[in-house]
This record gives sequence, C-alpha cells and structure tokens, in this order.
Amino acid sequence: MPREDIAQFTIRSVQVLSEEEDVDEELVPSLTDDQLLALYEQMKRSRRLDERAIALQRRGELGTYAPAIGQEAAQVGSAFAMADGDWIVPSFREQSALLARGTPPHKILWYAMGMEEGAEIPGGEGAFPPSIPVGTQPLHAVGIGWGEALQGRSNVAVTYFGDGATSEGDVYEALNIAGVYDAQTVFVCQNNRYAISTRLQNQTAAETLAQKAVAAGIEGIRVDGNDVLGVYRVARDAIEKARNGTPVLIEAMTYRRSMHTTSDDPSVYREADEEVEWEARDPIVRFQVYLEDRGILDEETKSELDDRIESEIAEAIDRAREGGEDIDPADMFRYTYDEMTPELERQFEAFEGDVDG
Amino acid sequence: MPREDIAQFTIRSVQVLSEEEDVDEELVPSLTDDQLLALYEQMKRSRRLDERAIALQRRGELGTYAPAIGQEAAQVGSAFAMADGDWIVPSFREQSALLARGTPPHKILWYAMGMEEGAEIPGGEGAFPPSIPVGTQPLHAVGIGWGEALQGRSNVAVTYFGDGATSEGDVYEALNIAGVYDAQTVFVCQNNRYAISTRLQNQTAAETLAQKAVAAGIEGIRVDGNDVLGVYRVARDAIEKARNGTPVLIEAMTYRRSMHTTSDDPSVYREADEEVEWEARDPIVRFQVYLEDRGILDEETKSELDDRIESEIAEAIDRAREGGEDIDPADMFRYTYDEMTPELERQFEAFEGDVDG
Amino acid sequence: MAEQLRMVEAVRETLRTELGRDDDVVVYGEDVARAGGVFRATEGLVDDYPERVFDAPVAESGIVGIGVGLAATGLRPVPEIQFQSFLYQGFHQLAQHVARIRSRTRGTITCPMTIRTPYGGGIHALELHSESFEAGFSHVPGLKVVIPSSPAETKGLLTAAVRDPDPVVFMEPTRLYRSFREEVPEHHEIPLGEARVVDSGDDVTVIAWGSMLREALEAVEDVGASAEVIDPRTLSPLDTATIVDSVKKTGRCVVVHEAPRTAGLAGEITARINEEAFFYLEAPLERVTGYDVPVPMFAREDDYLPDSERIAAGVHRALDDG
Amino acid sequence: MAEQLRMVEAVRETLRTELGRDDDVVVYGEDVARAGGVFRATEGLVDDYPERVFDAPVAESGIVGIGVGLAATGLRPVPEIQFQSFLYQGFHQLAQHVARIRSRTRGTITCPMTIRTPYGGGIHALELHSESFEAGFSHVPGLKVVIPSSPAETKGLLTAAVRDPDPVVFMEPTRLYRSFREEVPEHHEIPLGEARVVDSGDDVTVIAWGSMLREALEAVEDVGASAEVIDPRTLSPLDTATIVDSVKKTGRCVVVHEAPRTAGLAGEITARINEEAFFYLEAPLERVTGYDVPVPMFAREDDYLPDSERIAAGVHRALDDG
Ligand SMILES: Cc1ncc(C[n+]2csc(CCOP(=O)(O)OP(=O)(O)O)c2C)c(N)n1
Ligand SMILES: Cc1ncc(C[n+]2csc(CCOP(=O)(O)OP(=O)(O)O)c2C)c(N)n1
Ligand SMILES: [Mg+2]
Ligand SMILES: [Mg+2]
Repeated sequence: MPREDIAQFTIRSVQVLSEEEDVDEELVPSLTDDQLLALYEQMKRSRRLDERAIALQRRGELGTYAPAIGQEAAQVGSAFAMADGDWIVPSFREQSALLARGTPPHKILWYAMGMEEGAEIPGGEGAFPPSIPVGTQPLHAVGIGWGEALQGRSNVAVTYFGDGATSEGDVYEALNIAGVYDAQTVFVCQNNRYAISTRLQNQTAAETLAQKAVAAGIEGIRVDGNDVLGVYRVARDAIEKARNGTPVLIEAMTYRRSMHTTSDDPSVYREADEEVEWEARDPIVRFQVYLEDRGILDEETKSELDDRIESEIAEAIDRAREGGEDIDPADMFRYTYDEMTPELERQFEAFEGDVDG
Repeated sequence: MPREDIAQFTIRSVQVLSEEEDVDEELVPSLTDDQLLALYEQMKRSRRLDERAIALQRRGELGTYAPAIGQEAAQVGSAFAMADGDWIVPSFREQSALLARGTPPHKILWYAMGMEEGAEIPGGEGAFPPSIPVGTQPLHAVGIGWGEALQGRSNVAVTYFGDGATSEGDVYEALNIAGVYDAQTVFVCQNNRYAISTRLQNQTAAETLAQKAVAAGIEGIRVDGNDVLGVYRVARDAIEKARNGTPVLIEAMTYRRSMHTTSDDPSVYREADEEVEWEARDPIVRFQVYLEDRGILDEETKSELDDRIESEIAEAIDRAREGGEDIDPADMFRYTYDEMTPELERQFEAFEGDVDG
Repeated sequence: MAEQLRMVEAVRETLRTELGRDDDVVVYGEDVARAGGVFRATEGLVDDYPERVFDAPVAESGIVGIGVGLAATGLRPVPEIQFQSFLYQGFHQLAQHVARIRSRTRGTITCPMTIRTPYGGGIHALELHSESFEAGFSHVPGLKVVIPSSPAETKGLLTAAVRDPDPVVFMEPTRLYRSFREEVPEHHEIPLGEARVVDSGDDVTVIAWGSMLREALEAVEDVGASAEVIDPRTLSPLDTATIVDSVKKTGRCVVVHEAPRTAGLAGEITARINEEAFFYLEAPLERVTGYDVPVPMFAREDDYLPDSERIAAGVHRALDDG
Repeated sequence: MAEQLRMVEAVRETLRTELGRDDDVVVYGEDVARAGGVFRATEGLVDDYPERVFDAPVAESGIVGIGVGLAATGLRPVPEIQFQSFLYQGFHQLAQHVARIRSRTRGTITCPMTIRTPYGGGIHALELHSESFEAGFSHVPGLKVVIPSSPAETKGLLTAAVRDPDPVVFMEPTRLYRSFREEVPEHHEIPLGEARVVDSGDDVTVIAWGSMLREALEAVEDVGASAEVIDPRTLSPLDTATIVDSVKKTGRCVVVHEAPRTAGLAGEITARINEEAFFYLEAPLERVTGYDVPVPMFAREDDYLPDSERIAAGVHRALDDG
C-alpha cells in the first residue's frame, strides 16, 4: 500500500427552482397549493416584519436589529420541513425561521426592544431564544439532538448559523460531537457571503462550507438558499436522516441583502452593484413568479395575503409597545436563580428601597 | 445546475518502507548513510530516554511523564525534515522530536522534575516548550508561521498534536486560520489511536484525521507513522509547501505502545493482545532491519551507538539531578512580569522573610 | 448505612446513588466511562448505567455547551471536566449560556447541570493541573460554586448540587481525593449556601475551604488560639451570615485560599465582613493566599501553596494587631 | 500638537502612531481592516499600513492564540476582540498561554500583546455586549488590565500598553467612545500601574474607572462633599499606594464598578485598604456596583448600572456612618 487513496468526499449542490424558473421535476417536493402558499406567506411575513422593524429602529423604538432580508427562503424552507416536537436553535438573524415555527412577531420585537420577555419560550415550544455569541448555539442543538435520542424520542434539533460562525471552534466541536453521539441534529449554515464586513475568502480557504462536515465525518450538502423549494427538499431529507441518528450539515447559499444590523453601513465595505445584482435574485420574487406561473398565486390572493400580514404586524407592534410600557426591572433579581440568594435579596431590597449600593 | 458535484476531495496515504521491508523506490528519500544512521540514532535516543525516565519516575525522581514509545518514527522523521530557523511547537509527548531538534535531554528531565528550567528555551532556538492543554499550541504555530511570512522570512513552524486533540475547537481554528493567512505551518497529528483511554471512534466519526484539513481548505495527507522514511518524505514535502505559504496537515498513523503517562494504567482500557501486536510493528525495529539489510548498520556500529546514547543519557540524568538541587523558588516572583509589580514585591518580601501571608 | 470512604469514593458513590435515584441524570466527560475517570471517580458507573454514562471527545467547550441542550430536553447533565484549568476552554459557554439561560428566558429554559472538576495543588501534577479559579466562577451571576473539604461533605454537597435547579461548578480538591477516609452516610444532603462551623472559638475567625481547611485547622492548633474555623463550602452563594456572626464575636479574621491573592475570594469575604461587621473589627483582616504568580510547576509548588505555617503566621498577625 | 478628539479617535490615532513608530506592531481582528472596526476605531489604518492591518476570521480563541506565536517571531500583536464578552471564547489561551509564557520559560519567550476590547454598558447594545470582567482578568497573574476614562487617558495608556513588555488586556468603555472630546497630546504615555487623583478632597475617597468615573464625579458634586476621586486606570497591577494614601487622609471610601458585586474588584480594593489603612478607617468601605445578576438586556440596563444617584447614596452612607 505505498501510495493509496484511502478516502474520497464529494460535495453536492442542489437546486430545485432555478433563477430562470426552471424546475427539477425529480426533486420538486410534493406540496399542496396551500403549503406552497404558506411558504410564500411566511417569507413575506418575515420580510415585512424586517422592513417595519428597521423603520422602528430608526425612530428609536427598537435597539440593534439584524434583518434577514434576502435570506427568507433559506430559513423558511428549512423551518417548514420541521415537525411538531422538533426544536429550533437559532442565531440572531432567524426571524424568518422563528415566525415559520410559530413565534409570535411581538416577541421578536420585544427581543429587539431589549426585553427578556422576547426571549421567553414557554415550555414545550421547542425553541431556543436568539443566540448572540457567534457559533455557540450549535452545541446546544447537539445536546438537544443527543438528549432526545437518549430518551428514545425522535425529535430533531435544527440549528442556524452563518458563514462567519464556521470559523469558531464551537461550530466544529458541535459537528464533530454530533457525529460521535449520532445526535439528531441538522445544521443549517446560511452562507450569506458576509460576516459583518468580512468576506468568505477572509474567513476560510475552504471552497464550500458544506465541506466542514467532512472534518466531522458527517454528511454535508449545499443548496441554493434562495430557492425555497430546494431548501425545503434538502432540509426535509436531512431532518429525516437526523431523526434516524445521522446528523447533516446544510450550506444554504444566499445573500444578506440588507445591513448586518441596524448599526451597520454596508456601503463602507461593499459595492452597490453587488446589492443590485442580488436584488434581482431575491428569493421571494423567484418563488412568486413560480407560483404565479402555475396559477397558484393571483393578484387577489396576493393582496389578501399582504393585507393580512400588514395588519398582523401592525397588531404585533401595538402589542409590543404595550408590553414594553410596563416591564418590571426587578425581574432581573427574580430570574437569576430558582430562589433568590441571600446576597441578592439584600441587593434587591436595596434596589427597591433605592438606598443601598 | 440542479444537482451538481461541486467539490471533491481525496485523502492519500503514503508508505515508503513497509512492514514487510519493501521500499517504494520512487518515493524513498535520497539520504546519505550518515543521515539514515542519524535518524536511527535519534529514535533510539528517545526510546532510551523514555525508558530511563519511566524508571526514574517509578523511583520518585520525576513527576508525571508521557512516554513517546512507539511514536519515534512519526516524530523523528518529521523533525529531521526541518531546517535551521524552523520552529518546533510541541505537545507534551514530543521528546523524540525535541531531541532531534537539539533540545538537550537534561532539559526534558528538568521539565519532568517540575522545573521551569526545563521549559526555558534560549532565544533563537526555534522551539516552544511542551504544551499541556490539549490542542492549544497549533494556534501558536500558526502565529509563528504567519509572523515569519509577515516579516518576509521563510522559516516554518511544525506543530505536533494527537488524535484526541483534533476534537478541540482550537485545532480546527488553527487549521482554518492557517488557510486564510497562508501561514507557513505544518501540522503533524500523531494518530496513536488513543486519547488516554478514549479510542478514535469515541473521538470523531471521521474515517481519517487527515480529512480535518478539508474543513479548512488546506492540504491533508496520511502517512504510516511507524515508517520513518515515509514520515520524513511526507514531512519534507509538506515543509517545502509550507515555506511557500501552503499549510499542510499530516496524519501519522502510529500507536502509543506505552502508558498515556506514568499516572496511567492502560490495562484498564485495552487488551494486552493489542499491545503485543504493535510491539511487532515497532518503528525502530522496522528501520533497524532496513539498515541491517542494506549493510548500513552492523553490530559494531549498533553497540557503539547504544553505548553513546547510554552514557549521554546517564550524563543528562546527573546534570538534571544536580540542577534540581539548587533551584530558587523565588524565581516565581521574578518571571511573572518583566518588572515585579509593587504588590508582587510586597509578597516577595514576605516570602523571603517568611512572615507575611 | 455509613461507610468509611475516601473523597474520590464518595464522589463515585454519590454519582451512583443519583444515577439510580433519577433516570434523568447523565454522566459524561473525557475518559469517565471505559476508564472510570483519570482519578477513578466514575469507576464502574458505566457498567451499572451503560445508557447514561459516556466518554466524551476531548472538547471542553463542547462538553459544557451540549449540557445546555441536554438540560433543555429534561435531562440532568453531570459532566466531568478532567482538570479545572480546562474548564477555561468552555468558559464562554459557561458565562454566556449556562449561567444566563434562566435569566434571559425568564425561567422557561433552565440548566440544572453540575460540572464536576478536580482542582487545586498539592499532588505534584503537571502544569495547569493545580489552578483554583473559584473567584472567577463566583463572579459569574447565575452559577453556583461549591468546594467540599472531606468525603462526607462531598457526599452531602454533591447530592445537593446534582439535585439543584441551577448550574453548579463543583470543584473537587485533588489533594484530598485519597488523603483520608471518613464515615460517609448513605443518604446525606447538605443544602447549598450554608457554611460549616468546623471549630468554635472566641479569639479569631479562620475561613478556609478545600484542602486549605486542613492546613488551617493544623495552623490553629499550632498557634493554640481559640479560633472559630469556618468552611464556607458553597463559595457562591456565600453564607455571609455565618461568617459575619463569627467575626462579630471574635473581632479578628484570617481568610485562606490557594488561588492568587489579587481578585481572589478573600477580597470578597473581607468586603462583606467590612460591610456588616466593621464596628466589631479589632484588627485588619488577614489574607493568606497563593501569590500573584502563575501556579509554578511542581518543583516550586510547595513554596507557592499556603500551608499551616503561613496560616499560623497570619493568625498570629491577626491576634497581635490592633 | 494637541487635538480635540473623542475616545474612539484617540484609540485610532494612538494605533496609527504606534504602527508608524514600530514596524513590529501588527493590528488584526474581526472587521478591523476593510470596515475599520465596528466602532470605527481602526478606520483607515489599513490604507496606511496594508501590510500590518488585517481582518481576522470570527475566531476569538484563534485571535488570542496566534498572538502568542506572532510575538515569538518578534512582532507586537495588537488584536481587537470585537466585544469583551467574546474574549471569553479565548479565555483559555489567555490564562494558559498568554499570561504564562514568560514565567514558564523563565523570560525566554514573552508575549508583548495588547488585546483591545470594548466593554461595559450604557449604549443599549445587544445581549453580551455590555459585560465587565476586569476582575476575572485581574485574577490571572501575568496579565495587565487597563481601562481608560477619557480620550487623553486613552492615548497615554494605550501607548504604554502597546509598548509594554507584558500582555495587556485593554478595555475600552463603549459608552465613552463618542460621548465627549478633549484635548489629546500627540505624544503622551502614561506609565501603567499609576492611578490618577482626579479630584482632591478630605472627607471621602471615591474610586471609579471607565465610564463610572464620570458618574462618580457627578455624584460627588451632587453630594457636595470634599471628595478625593481616584481613577486607578490600571486595574492590574493596582496602584495601592495612591489609594491607601488617600484613604489614610479621608478615612472613608466608596468603590464603584459596573461589574457584579460578588468577587468584583471593589472587594480587592476593600481588602487592600483594610490591610494597609485599617486604623485610619472611620466607616465601613462602601461598594456601589452592578448587581449579582447577569447584565440584563437593555430595557432593564439602566436599572442595573450604577449611576450618580446610587453613587451619591453610597457617598452619603460612607459619610454618615461611623
Ligand atoms: C463570539 C462572537 N464573536 C463576535 C461577535 C460579533 N459578531 C456579531 S455577528 C458577527 C458576524 C457573523 O457572521 P455570520 O456568522 O456570517 O452571520 P451573519 O451575520 O452573516 O448572519 C460578528 C463577528 C459575536 N456576536 N460573537
Ligand atoms: C484542554 C485539555 N483537556 C484535557 C486534558 C487532559 N488530557 C491530557 S492528554 C489527553 C488526551 C490527549 O490525547 P491525544 O491528543 O490523542 O494525545 P496523546 O496523549 O495520545 O499523545 C487529555 C484528555 C488536557 N491536558 N488539556
Ligand atoms: Mg454571514
Ligand atoms: Mg492519541
């Protein structure tokens, strides 16, 4: 065996609905018209929430906000493939996925208003709140995917992170441990080409991010992340595998069309041309044309749907504002431990009396 | 592009001198007889130091010691491929490599006697001291490999770590950053099949460790780590690449023939059979037969060489013992900062006076 | 039925009991299953509970991080970090998630995880095998920090830790693992947050934990003073009341720890005493601690570690001053 | 020639000067080159020094760890960690290597690295963007910890940090980045380890750093007491002498910090004062600090952070007691 090729790996890329509106008939998932419309609606809902949120932030009503604009297909397509009991473990830009999994929009706004109420997940909802430290949450998803397996349940955890996150040791540890423990976990990496200002070539020498899976000995696959049908298809297959103890990494190729967060100014580090180019490749537009071509979406349905979203979000904003008015700052003392410690109680009393340090 | 294979990776394994003493004539490095003997001698030196060290530890003269027995070819072969000015960045089991790079054996003993003197590297020696926290030192090697490049120098850093270390996020970060910065760094992973008691299948689902390189977009290659000629050959090529800004990961397949450290009892977690099997595959024996077959090594040379090593190590032990007698504990205050801080000075005075806390 | 056990055996028996008592308990960590842990603290557990005792890859951030997920599914993770210094590899998971998941989700997701980890000096171990970072962990709100000082205490405190609804960093002094046996009751739970008055006395209060407690007791005997010796046991939350009551009585106090002095817990304890017993103090509070240097390698370790002699000198100063 | 600069500009100009002065200085970190840093602290530097200013992958352990290697080759790494909480990702590299490489190699390998990192609350940032772990870093021997409180101080201290032969964690209060301008001399170096007496007074000593200094000054003015206000500037090594001298004069002291109280540096400072000025103390030392809770999200942040009002209350207590 002097010189021998001992292992070979292939990274495959999948697309179901192309930019030219061609469809891979073999791969196209069999979804009812209602399901197809639901996918569309969820993307629109997220887009609209983002637009309103950016405006609210500009008016000082929200804190730093990270829009998902342009990434809706990657998130909604994958979230849609999840089943009851499955867990979503997001990063900080996953409102599309969270909305699709049932998080009410006012909670997303509360989170952006700096309120823990927005990170409060009533038990059994199968969701984790946003995770700010980049790349840390995939480990939680591995713990969940393993924990479900240990308890003989078939629920999976689907976790989201970005291209930049793949440089963090934690993400690698998560992939690797998932492989060792056959964790019921799916990793969705949204490669939106930027980590704040940093492009992929300054993040890694790897040609694809799907190949990060090779190091962990798990499956990796790439999908056109602006193709909601492709994402759904790939995610559904991955989730099925994960349910059977085979973790999968999905790299969804997409583009962050908006700013990193409302604190960011992309014009400092990228050309407007590029943004224009990607505007044309918008995932919602691509899917809308598909639905229209097939007569699933007409003008009437569209405007009904837009109106519904508009009023839902308006309601959510009202609810968020109301909730924001009467938060109790003393809660910080109540939720640090199950029971307040004596020292905390002392500090709490001082806080209430506003006398002690 | 609906379904497309977009990236392909092959892991190659190399062996030059087989267990059956066959040689791959095309790959065999052109080394002089003296060089071949030097390779042999370095392996023997390390083996003998380990044997004496284990005995010294048993007598209470040393602290915890991690023998490299069985891994000499992986270390000596790679260290031998380094040039003047290159850096070695070891883990805690690299006495074979360190000796081959010129670290005097009494320093290795000092280190095992719990003396910082054993980790003292006179400037310009191009070596880092042992690194105890698993997987942390490859990052230092990346900093060195990048730092040399930034300063227009061609020196490379060769860093060593084990199979277990590949599970640490730091090792992945090191590989990945090396790829981004074209660091002049070679990563030598000694896959000795165990991380203390833990076998590879509990460490990762990856079939090979060389494929960890794929995630970083750098080159990965496997070599028979018990074949000193193969290791030398692969390391020499890797070092040349690294010198030109292409980092390489080498997985050297070997076996830890002895205990993890002198605190460990391998019989708790592995069968004696396995150890016996690997005794027969000892890297020194394989190379010795090769040298004997080719008339490069005869009994006389061998016993000369054994004697030389014996007396060298005896001297090193004497020197280590002497040095151990008069260490100054107050050094701990002197080397914390460039200049002692006022508080440390206070503590130092108390220490000297032995009065204050 | 009480048994004579060493500390390491007390750890093992406690884990065995808890694994048996509660199906949700999961033990994992580097080398804890097949080899039974590098100190043999988990020896044999995998034989009895193969479905809930696991070896882990060498990845401390992973070990800590997955605990957050395991807990979310209803399990009670009890990982081991092989040595306390390697918990630094997972410090971000600890501070960013483990400690905060309850507060940021208003109690809807919690992390009842107990991270066991050997710590401290005195066994001539390798570099970075002898650190004591209890002050750093105690500075992270949301965590509890516990250090036992004897086999029976280990049983009582580890039992409480595993059952606690909050995350606990449970630091086990390696030096005491095998140093002595004592009677350990089969069922024994010591509430977290309660200090133990080990010895009563009137002239000076001496506070010490982990392996320093024995040194302190020895020092006090050498000095021959009437000392009240207190083992806080839980460093966070600290039982201030017991300490303050004692100092109100004695008026003098010595705090001992192995960790470096600066920003160590002796400072915190001093501050609490200062705040609550200032007018009872007759002399400056004394700190007997590790020096502000990296814990040296073991040839110099004995010179670094506080011992009964240095503590005795501290007690003398506390008694003589003022 | 002195200029009117904001703190963030003072950082930038100092880095520019040091890059120009010393070819060994290398600046790197997430988004520091192309975008000039998320706070624009490194804006334009890559244009002037393209060979020594680099964007880094999102990998904080890597950023800290490679610094050890860069330094070994003779460079002076000045990385930025985007927010202080994310230095936790590299805490092991910091504690296991950066802080120890000098002592373990007896000075033959050193790490003159300055890790700049924005810290602290007050700008309504996201979760984990507002922590203050100066106590934890100060508990690691071998590191220096520096916090400036104004643009001019930033210039002087950062200059000294970059030139220092030891590793420095340089924590920049985000709240002050753009809050005010002041005259900043072009050449200015403030020796590390020296506190600044910001205001002289006789009745009480008030110690505060970072953005808390301004709150303290406001509090003191509100109270109308004759207060000596001290900014330690370097938290490790701490200038005990200046603090102790002041407390010997005033007999009363308030220590302020944003970090949680337990195991925070107010405890350490209390202990040092207790040790060296005990017999001068007329009242208990007061701590005005963050609460022992995870820094809440920003809707509750103002309730968490000490402000002039809480500090004033502390000053009143210090003055009234005893
Ligand atoms: C551990 C950590 N380091 C740094 C940051 C600051 N930061 C926030 S987002 C971000 C870039 C993330 O890029 P990517 O993973 O591609 O996600 P995206 O923002 O594109 O969705 C950085 C560096 C952080 N939040 N956490
Ligand atoms: C960060 C860290 N975690 C855990 C340990 C304890 N430990 C020492 S060696 C070792 C196993 C290392 O295995 P491997 O990388 O294969 O190297 P080998 O011992 O086989 O040479 C472990 C877990 C450590 N020293 N550092
Ligand atoms: Mg991105
Ligand atoms: Mg190994």
